[in-house]
Amino acid sequence: MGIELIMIIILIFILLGAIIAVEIKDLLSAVISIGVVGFGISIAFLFLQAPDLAIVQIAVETVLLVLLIRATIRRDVKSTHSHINWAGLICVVVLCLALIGFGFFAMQELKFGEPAISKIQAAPSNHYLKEGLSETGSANIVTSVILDYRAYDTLGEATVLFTAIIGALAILRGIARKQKGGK
Amino acid sequence: MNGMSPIVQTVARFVKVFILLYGIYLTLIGHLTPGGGFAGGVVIASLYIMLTLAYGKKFALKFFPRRLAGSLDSVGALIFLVVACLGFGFGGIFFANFLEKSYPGAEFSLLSAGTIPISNIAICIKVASSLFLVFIIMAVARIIDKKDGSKEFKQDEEEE
Amino acid sequence: MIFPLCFALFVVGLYCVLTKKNVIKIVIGLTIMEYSVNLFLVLLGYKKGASFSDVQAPIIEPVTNLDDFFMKAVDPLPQAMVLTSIVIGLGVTALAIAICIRLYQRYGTFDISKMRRLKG
Amino acid sequence: MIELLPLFIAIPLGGAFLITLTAWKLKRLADILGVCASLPLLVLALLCIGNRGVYHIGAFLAPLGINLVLDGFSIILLVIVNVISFMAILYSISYMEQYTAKYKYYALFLLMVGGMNGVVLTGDMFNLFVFLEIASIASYALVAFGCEHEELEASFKYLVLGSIGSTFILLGVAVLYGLTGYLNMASIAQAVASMEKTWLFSFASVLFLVGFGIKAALVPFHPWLPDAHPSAPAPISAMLSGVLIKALGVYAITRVVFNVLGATSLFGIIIMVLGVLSMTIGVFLAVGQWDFKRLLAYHSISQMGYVVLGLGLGMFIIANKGPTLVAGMAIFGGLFHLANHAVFKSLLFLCSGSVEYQTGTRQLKELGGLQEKMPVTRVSCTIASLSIAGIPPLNGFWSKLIIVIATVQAAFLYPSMLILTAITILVSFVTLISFLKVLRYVFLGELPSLFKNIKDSSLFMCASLVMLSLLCISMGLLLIPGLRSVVFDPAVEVLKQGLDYGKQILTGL
Repeated sequence: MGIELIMIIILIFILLGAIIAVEIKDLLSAVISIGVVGFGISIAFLFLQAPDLAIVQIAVETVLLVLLIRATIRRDVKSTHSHINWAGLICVVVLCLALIGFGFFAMQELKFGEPAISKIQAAPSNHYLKEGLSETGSANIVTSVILDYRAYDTLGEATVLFTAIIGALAILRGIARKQKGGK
Repeated sequence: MNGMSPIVQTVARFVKVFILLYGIYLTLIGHLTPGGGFAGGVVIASLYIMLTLAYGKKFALKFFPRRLAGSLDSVGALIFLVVACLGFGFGGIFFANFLEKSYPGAEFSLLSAGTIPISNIAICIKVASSLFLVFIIMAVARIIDKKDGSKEFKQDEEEE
Repeated sequence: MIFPLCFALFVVGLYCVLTKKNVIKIVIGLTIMEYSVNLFLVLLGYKKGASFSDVQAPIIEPVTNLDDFFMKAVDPLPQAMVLTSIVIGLGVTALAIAICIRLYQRYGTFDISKMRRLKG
Repeated sequence: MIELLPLFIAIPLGGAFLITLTAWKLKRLADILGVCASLPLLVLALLCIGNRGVYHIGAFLAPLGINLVLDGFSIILLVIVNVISFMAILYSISYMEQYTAKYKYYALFLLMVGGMNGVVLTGDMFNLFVFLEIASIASYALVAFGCEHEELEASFKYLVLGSIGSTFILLGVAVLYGLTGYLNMASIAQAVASMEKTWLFSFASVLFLVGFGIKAALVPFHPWLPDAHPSAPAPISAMLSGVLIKALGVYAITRVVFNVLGATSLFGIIIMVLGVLSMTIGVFLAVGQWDFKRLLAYHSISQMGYVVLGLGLGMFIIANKGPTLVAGMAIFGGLFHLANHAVFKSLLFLCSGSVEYQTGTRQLKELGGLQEKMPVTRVSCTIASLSIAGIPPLNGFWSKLIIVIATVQAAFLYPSMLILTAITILVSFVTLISFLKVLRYVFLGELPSLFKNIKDSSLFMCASLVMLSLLCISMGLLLIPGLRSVVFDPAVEVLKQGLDYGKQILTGL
């Protein structure tokens, strides 16, 4: 009983934070409520026995908040109430409701407590748990999965961060075009 | 961006050593306890961001200049790729964990997991320098409101 | 009951991205969608024991004996996936914020309806 | 040959890291590193035609670690990706002189090529998502490389839609993992074959269709493409519409639907409808365009409709246990058109780039009479326009013909297919009209005064234009020996196998 109730409380707390972040007029308070959502999720990770993720989530969340506030602080313009095109809004709301309905109906099948690996013995995670220590020598099975069993993923992930940084540098450079001056 | 009040600066100077140690601890102990390259790198990146906020841009750039951050970023990624290709050389397979792993009695010692600590360190360097680079680029880029209302975008030292 | 709630968070993010006019709000919507998928992944891997002590993080201390560790430990694979996807989310958001700053510099506003230079 | 598979990812990533480390001081080093990273890739891709194999990374067997799979279908994409990227790098040596920070452009370009190679080769669902994310982030940054008003806004719209697509794909991978407990495509295929199809399974397939549909710019999700492609620098828009929407979009849809989720007739119908919609709406939007690159962008949507129609038809017939010959013909038509479209669309974008490089404008109304001034661009542009419109000797005609024949043959079984043939012929006719308009306005007519002194573009740009047009001609007349038997037939076999692709991979190809 315990863990399910706690998770539902945390999820409702996060959902409220997200709805506030979406609907509030002032930009800075929207950014702050995103912080609320992020830290709520890192607490959820702790309850779900994922300490690795909780540390990374808190640290990444602070860096993200600093970046977001940096982008909005000097330009703290209230999101002006421009005209809402009702047609677009209605079809988006209908699309979201359809998605929610389909998702809720389809997700009944996933039981919270029984992961797929407990039903299927040949799943790779069972192997990781059994022979992780002996094969990779690392006691933290998550690190052994990241850096040894699926190290190729982490190479891809390091490249993603590298691409994002080089892309951000390329966009934020001072003068973009030389003499031609473009169109 | 010229730094905050002296109270913040003294606290930052005091706390700075502990955060750096904690980041390095997280990286090196990554394969024994929760932590690892990502967490350590992001903690060290947030240390530099804190120093930049506390002491202002000029001090932080002298402490960790932009050029060094850029090259450290690619050096970290290159080390990770070289470790992978070394596996190609020694173990014959691309990402083979070729170093000696669990020699007897090394169950939970620091160097017990072959290439995992090395990759952890490479990822820590990479994540720390790239996040600091992004913050410095965004903090440095001041937008100067020109008379005619259009905003001119000025980077400080252009490396063109 | 928990998975649909997590999916509802995803749809809140999608709604925010599709309807909001402010550029920063769109970036916030993207972050909410990233967070909800990460949470969904970790929820998939949880193994419910009788009480709190019956469930354990996938980390072997010198004291734990191996066979009941296998019964109690949570699934490590989704955690590895989420670690990667958190940093991917950070990368995409950093790039999006860089573009927003440059857009603000070029157009002078964060409102996407005023940025209608593109035709068609 | 199989041991060299990881080089397809190691070389571009290593090249990109080296370029950012060393090339900011001396300008020429970036060009040299760029070319000498993409040349071996081209040679490697041509080398691995005709053989197949599985490479287990880190010496862990199939479900444990990640494996790279080289079979007929991924060979075609590998060859296309590396040929077009070599041509684009050659082209951009002189085209990118008008931008600053050229070494960042080369680093991002090589990362995009590495990402696409990773997507095409991988045999693991989550790895497909990670490398898809690398290629997409590199292309978001490259679209906004010029930092002009339109480019920034187009790149922001592309980023928003692209990351919605990626999040849908990640949610699909998560749901599949929740259902089967595996991440490896082959093991998922086996688990799915023995699992009864619940609502959650169709929910996952809807997520995949939406996610990859956004990446492939099929009609309901296409708004980002007509803005992103014209505002990108010319070699990047050539790569984007020539290769990126194919490797990330169409390859991923076919691989996931054919080999992982199992082709059902409902999938076939949905994909065929998407193809027909993209064809018609793309071409009718394209007719009214006066901006050279925007017209080409709308045409890529309609040509992608052809490819998706061919593959959807093949899937529909396989799912209904129809004659496998007709299904093979439809899939072959789709794949052949995919290859042809990559060649002539990137050639068209490179021609528009060289026209814009010389005259500085893309509006068809302001151009005219460039035929004497720019002979190389004129010849290659005419070749490409005729082949996209489907004029007999050139390659566009053959692949459209095969698709039309496949629809006619399918019409014997399901009479409703005749509408498809009619639509295909009508759309290729409208394409012909709009490309004659392009040729008329850009090259014929009188020369406006201010273009008096322009000369043809520099050596590197002309070299890549000539090479691509030669490729266009040779693929058309099937001069390349064994083009069909060596390259395309194994690909058709792979797709026809469907779900027992997984058994083959696990038992070692």
